Amino acid sequence: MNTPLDTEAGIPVRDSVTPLGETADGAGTRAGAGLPAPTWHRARVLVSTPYGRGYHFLRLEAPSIARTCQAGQFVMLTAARDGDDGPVLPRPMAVYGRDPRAGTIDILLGVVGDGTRRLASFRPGERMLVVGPLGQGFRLAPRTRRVLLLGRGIGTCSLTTVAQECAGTDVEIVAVASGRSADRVVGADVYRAAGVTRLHEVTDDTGASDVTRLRDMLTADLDQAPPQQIMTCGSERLARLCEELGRRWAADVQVSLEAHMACGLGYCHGCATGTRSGPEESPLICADGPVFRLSRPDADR
Amino acid sequence: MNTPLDTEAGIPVRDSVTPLGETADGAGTRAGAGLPAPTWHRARVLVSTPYGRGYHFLRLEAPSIARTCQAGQFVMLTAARDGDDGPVLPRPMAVYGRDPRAGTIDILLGVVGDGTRRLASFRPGERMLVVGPLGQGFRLAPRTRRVLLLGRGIGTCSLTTVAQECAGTDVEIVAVASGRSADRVVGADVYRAAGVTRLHEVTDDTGASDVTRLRDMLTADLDQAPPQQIMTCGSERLARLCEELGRRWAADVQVSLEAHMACGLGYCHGCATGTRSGPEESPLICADGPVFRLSRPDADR
Amino acid sequence: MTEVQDHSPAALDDRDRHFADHAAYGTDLGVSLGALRLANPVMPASGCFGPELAGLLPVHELGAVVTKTLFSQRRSGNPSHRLTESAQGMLNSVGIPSPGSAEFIRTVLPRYRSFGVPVVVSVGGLAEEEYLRITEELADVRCEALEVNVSCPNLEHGGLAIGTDAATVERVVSGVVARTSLPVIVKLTPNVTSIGDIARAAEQAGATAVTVANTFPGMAIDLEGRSAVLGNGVGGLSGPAVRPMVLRLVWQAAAAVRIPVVGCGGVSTARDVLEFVLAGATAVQMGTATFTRPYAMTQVLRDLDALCHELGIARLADVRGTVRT
Amino acid sequence: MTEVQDHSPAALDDRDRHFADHAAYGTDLGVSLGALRLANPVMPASGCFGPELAGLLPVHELGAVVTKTLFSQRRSGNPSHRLTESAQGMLNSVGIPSPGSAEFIRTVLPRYRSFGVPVVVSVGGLAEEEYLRITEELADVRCEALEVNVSCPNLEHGGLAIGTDAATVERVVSGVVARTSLPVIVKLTPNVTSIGDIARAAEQAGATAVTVANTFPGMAIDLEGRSAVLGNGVGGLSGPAVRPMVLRLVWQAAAAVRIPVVGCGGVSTARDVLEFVLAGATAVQMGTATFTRPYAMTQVLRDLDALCHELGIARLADVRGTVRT
Ligand SMILES: Cc1cc2nc3c(=O)[nH]c(=O)nc-3n(C[C@H](O)[C@H](O)[C@H](O)COP(=O)(O)OP(=O)(O)OC[C@H]3O[C@@H](n4cnc5c(N)ncnc54)[C@H](O)[C@@H]3O)c2cc1C
Ligand SMILES: Cc1cc2nc3c(=O)[nH]c(=O)nc-3n(C[C@H](O)[C@H](O)[C@H](O)COP(=O)(O)OP(=O)(O)OC[C@H]3O[C@@H](n4cnc5c(N)ncnc54)[C@H](O)[C@@H]3O)c2cc1C
Ligand SMILES: Cc1cc2nc3c(=O)[nH]c(=O)nc-3n(C[C@H](O)[C@H](O)[C@H](O)COP(=O)(O)O)c2cc1C
Ligand SMILES: Cc1cc2nc3c(=O)[nH]c(=O)nc-3n(C[C@H](O)[C@H](O)[C@H](O)COP(=O)(O)O)c2cc1C
Ligand code: FES
Ligand code: FES
Repeated sequence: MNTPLDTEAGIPVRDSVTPLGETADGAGTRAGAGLPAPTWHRARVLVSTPYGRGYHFLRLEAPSIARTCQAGQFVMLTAARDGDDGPVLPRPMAVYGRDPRAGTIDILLGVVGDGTRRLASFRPGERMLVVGPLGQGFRLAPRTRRVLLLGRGIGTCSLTTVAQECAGTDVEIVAVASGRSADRVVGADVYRAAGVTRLHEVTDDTGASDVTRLRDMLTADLDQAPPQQIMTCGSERLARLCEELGRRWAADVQVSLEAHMACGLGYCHGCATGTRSGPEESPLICADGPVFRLSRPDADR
Repeated sequence: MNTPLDTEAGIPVRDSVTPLGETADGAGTRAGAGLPAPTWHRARVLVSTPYGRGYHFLRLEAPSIARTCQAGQFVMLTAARDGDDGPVLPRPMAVYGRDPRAGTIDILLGVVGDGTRRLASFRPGERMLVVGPLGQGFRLAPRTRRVLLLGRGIGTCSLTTVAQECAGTDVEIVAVASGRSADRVVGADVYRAAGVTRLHEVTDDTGASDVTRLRDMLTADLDQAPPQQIMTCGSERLARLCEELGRRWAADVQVSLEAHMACGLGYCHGCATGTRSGPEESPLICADGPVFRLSRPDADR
Repeated sequence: MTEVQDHSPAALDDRDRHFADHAAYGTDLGVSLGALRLANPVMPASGCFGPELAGLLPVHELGAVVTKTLFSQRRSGNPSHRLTESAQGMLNSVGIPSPGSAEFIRTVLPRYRSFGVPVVVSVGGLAEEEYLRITEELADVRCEALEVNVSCPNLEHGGLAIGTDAATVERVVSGVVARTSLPVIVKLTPNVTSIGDIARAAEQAGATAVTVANTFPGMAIDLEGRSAVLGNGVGGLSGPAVRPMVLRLVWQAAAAVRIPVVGCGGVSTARDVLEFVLAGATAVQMGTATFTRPYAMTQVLRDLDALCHELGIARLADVRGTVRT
Repeated sequence: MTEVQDHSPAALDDRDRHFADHAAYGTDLGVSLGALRLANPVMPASGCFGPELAGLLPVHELGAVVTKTLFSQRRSGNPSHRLTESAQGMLNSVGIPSPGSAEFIRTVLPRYRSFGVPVVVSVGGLAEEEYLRITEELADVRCEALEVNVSCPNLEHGGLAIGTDAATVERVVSGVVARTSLPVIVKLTPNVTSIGDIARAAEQAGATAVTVANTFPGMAIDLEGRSAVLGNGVGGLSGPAVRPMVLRLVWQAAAAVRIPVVGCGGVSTARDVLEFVLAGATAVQMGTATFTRPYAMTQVLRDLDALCHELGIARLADVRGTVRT
């Protein structure tokens, strides 16, 4: 399957996570009180344009979603036009940027299969069904003063709204945007507009995206004043690095996961992370996530 | 189903026809020697534009078909774009006009369902798969000096190439283009460009398309110098009128029929006209037609 | 961030407009499944609906709501991937995770009841005995009907669905009917040589209605990984792709039994609903269409009213089973 | 009208270019159905190919050609409409018109032979005895295999297809095998509870291979006319819509028997072919895809060569049945 997550041997990240809302007694607090109620728009497409290599940028008029969406939440985009055939399942997409005043949300999509190809074929003026905001976004702790955002490829799209949310506050953002090549690195524009403290764009071409080099760079950079929170998306290897850095700095680590989805709302049970031992269903990525706390089951934290 | 053919009680026209190529001994001469071999183009769309009420005009770059297509033959247009979902069956469409020098064919389509809607959505520059020329077209007898063309609605599209073929020859064309309303009458532009002798545009609005009035008009007009051949498409009622006029004038009557088609070539057996009594399959509209000789089984001719 | 407070009409969500909109032509869409009267024939398919949809469509307008299949015991469901897509269809191998009956009665059912429309509780089991147990556990529970999902694999008999054998269906359904005072709808599997035989077995056993049908077995392969896409290997196909097959099953089942048939499979438009009704269905369930568009069911209700008007149908029930073949 | 004689390269048809094009990576696509060696796994599905296609694709590149099902006697087929469409699929109720065996041998078969690739003659009947008769009538005829279409309605037994009953399949196939020296492929109907049982019956009876599968029963309704679209009421569903179901049937059949399985249903791309092969198919047949694009089969052959190269598959046969589940 097409997944922006790198895979590696060992326990997948999806089996090492716990829901953000999970309380000590294990009872989930899905659909927590603080979450905006999802709605839908047959949103007018305002901008639809290719972006970098194999990406596509969409700006949609979706006022209610633009107003309430929290960082790291996502939407479901229906690729079938009204009255026309098309994929029966909508596509989950992170909100890459939003403008609550203009009532718009931005989506950056990697064109990988039939659904994303169709989404990219929408022309300005057409209407696209968008349902959201959905899921548990990234949680910024009240005492956090510095956040490290570590995204790879299209995964960076889940992190950009964290920077938007922190713009103009006293929370400092250090962002790493990784990608295979310069035209595969996304997010720089949003990060810059949000005034992040430091932005590292690293690519495989130059070797700068290598985990060891990244670790060296980040520890050199941040050991003096480490972040209280680390947020990541788009790569198993990066997620493991974040876990390690989290232990090093005693920082909270949150990761945004992906799964094939049908409803995005928690009722179809299509997106469970994995099989927990025992009769209890494992967390649902759409409703208990997509953002989870990352902690190895074998780790002591 | 959407069919441009009016229906009326009584034996359907499709059960009253015989293949043009059928010889005295009953052995069909399908794929007669004179027919051009079908080919296909992934044809560039040159023009794609709405036309009248609910019609759409396409000009396709299909040099071989433009060169060899005979009057009344048709093509199959695939509405699915390459690599995209779409209807699995292509749509049979008459060649409305052709320009052998420019290598183009024109199609006029009535937008009635999913397939024709998709065909109409092709933009100039896109490529559309077109297979043709197909079927047995209208046969102009060597001694014919005058032809009456009687078309209704989109059915007129099958007749226009007869006029094109006769342009610059000594064959005189009298054409009737009938339709519900003025914006539902097609063909006038091609007929005029082909220099037809007389063109009657008749509509239901004004009552001029009524069969009785048409009969009166045509007999008044042509009884003095009747046509040797009558060709019709698009209406059961008009076909019956043609049959009557054919008897009156001892003229040969040819009718173009429609059927749901899959192959358009005669191998899928999907388009048989009806069930003949006996074990013999009834004629195939794509290969034995779409143009047939019209003769009531109970008539003596 | 500043909250934008804009109450001008333009700021109304499409969702708000959909809630405000109403059927306009007064077509009588009411139908009956035995003693159970429904205001209209549209309800969700089991597993394709949840209280989570409350804000996205006016659920109270539906003919009924149907729960995900409930097992007596808590179950975790299948490994991922549980979903994938195909041409105009989807495959699922969710595998019926279940909170178990106690938790269901305590926390889930009340949320379904809150919509104010009839609640159909779908029940399942992995052995004949489990169907009887769950029925007993639901004996004192307030709901309007049970839907017996006989497509679950029969673990006592090699995993073929219980619903593939007429005698087993008759035994299970008789047992359920004997243990409840509620109308019992039996949801059949399409994966059988003759749907009529199984429908008759359900009727014989006292079923109030049959739902035709559950998903069709299917498979998807990930070429790059050279493995099945679904964690479970195979899954159930649903969506528009299956509609012509389901339409024919509905037609066959309606010809085989006198009890009402609930059509289920690929319905996504009002035209689809009417086609199912002409083929003999009394009501329909919609599943996959809700994923494509969460408001699909209530949109279909409005469109159905208009379509019936256009075709001169004043009472939907009048045209049931009237298709000429 | 003046003939335009333009022989510049630009005047080449896309068709001409397709004929001139060739597979470039040298993947070994050869497969065997018993003793029958095919240069590659792609052949048409019965009823979806004819010599009329000669000019539209390089037929001589195909693994084999398959005729429309032949009956002993001349038959006229079903009333119109015989075709309609559905979501990513089509329904046909052509009903197997047939020229009868004498006319077939005289005028049709020679046209198939002219392509220079193995010819598979599909045979059918409306009673067990008719299968035996047609086999005898073809005894001296030059072709490379018979495909026994057991999806025909058994008029002796209420019209259910012969292929729905394992015992009947075993009898019919044994009879055919006893009367011919040719490889016998048995084309199964998917409309059964367990395809494995029927495949085993065919194997038991001496079949060389099984084709999985024929069309799925379906129906379409014309709302305005309140009637079935197809003259025959019901028809067979084919095309991409059925692919996930057929993939699973191929996988099941391949697990049930040792003889080769020929996959048939919804194949339209090289990826589809490779998925079928991973699931256990030795070869594939393509039907509906040829209607969508007449050159689909040879396009798939070129794409398959390239796809195998891309995925590091040097010999197609090496990956057969290797899907992990
Ligand atoms: C919470 C969340 C946020 C996401 N944000 C973004 C984003 O901002 N930009 C972006 O480009 N992509 C994002 N994705 C991934 C995106 O949903 C998939 O790339 C997309 O669904 C692929 O669709 P397709 O039809 O092009 O691919 P296909 O492979 O043809 O899809 C087949 C089926 O598999 C599903 N599928 C395939 N890959 C994925 C995947 N990685 N995740 C989920 N479902 C998948 C599809 O939805 C579809 O149902 C996100 C996924 C999730 C779960
Ligand atoms: C020889 C021939 C020439 C034709 N020439 C023209 C023309 O020049 N312009 C034009 O607008 N139309 C023409 N038609 C009719 C045209 O093919 C149909 O209107 C078209 O196929 C409808 O497709 P749809 O998807 O929009 O409709 P839908 O009703 O959605 O189609 C569903 C299925 O039924 C078939 N179908 C429905 N109506 C017809 C029909 N009347 N004839 C054949 N198949 C049908 C479709 O091909 C499709 O397979 C011609 C038909 C034939 C047989
Ligand atoms: C994700 C998903 C979960 C399902 N869960 C159940 C279930 O728990 N019980 C059941 O009887 N059917 C279940 N089904 C089958 C549906 O109820 C329905 O029969 C099928 O999807 C066909 O209808 P559709 O084409 O409208 O989706 C499920 C289907 C899907 C797609
Ligand atoms: C128009 C048409 C005619 C068919 N005729 C036959 C036939 O004569 N014999 C047969 O065994 N199968 C016949 N079939 C079934 C096909 O051979 C094939 O099994 C089916 O179409 C599925 O493959 P596809 O999805 O690639 O089309 C026919 C199918 C179609 C669409
Ligand atoms: S996508 Fe439906 S429960 Fe998560
Ligand atoms: S359309 Fe295939 S035989 Fe006429």
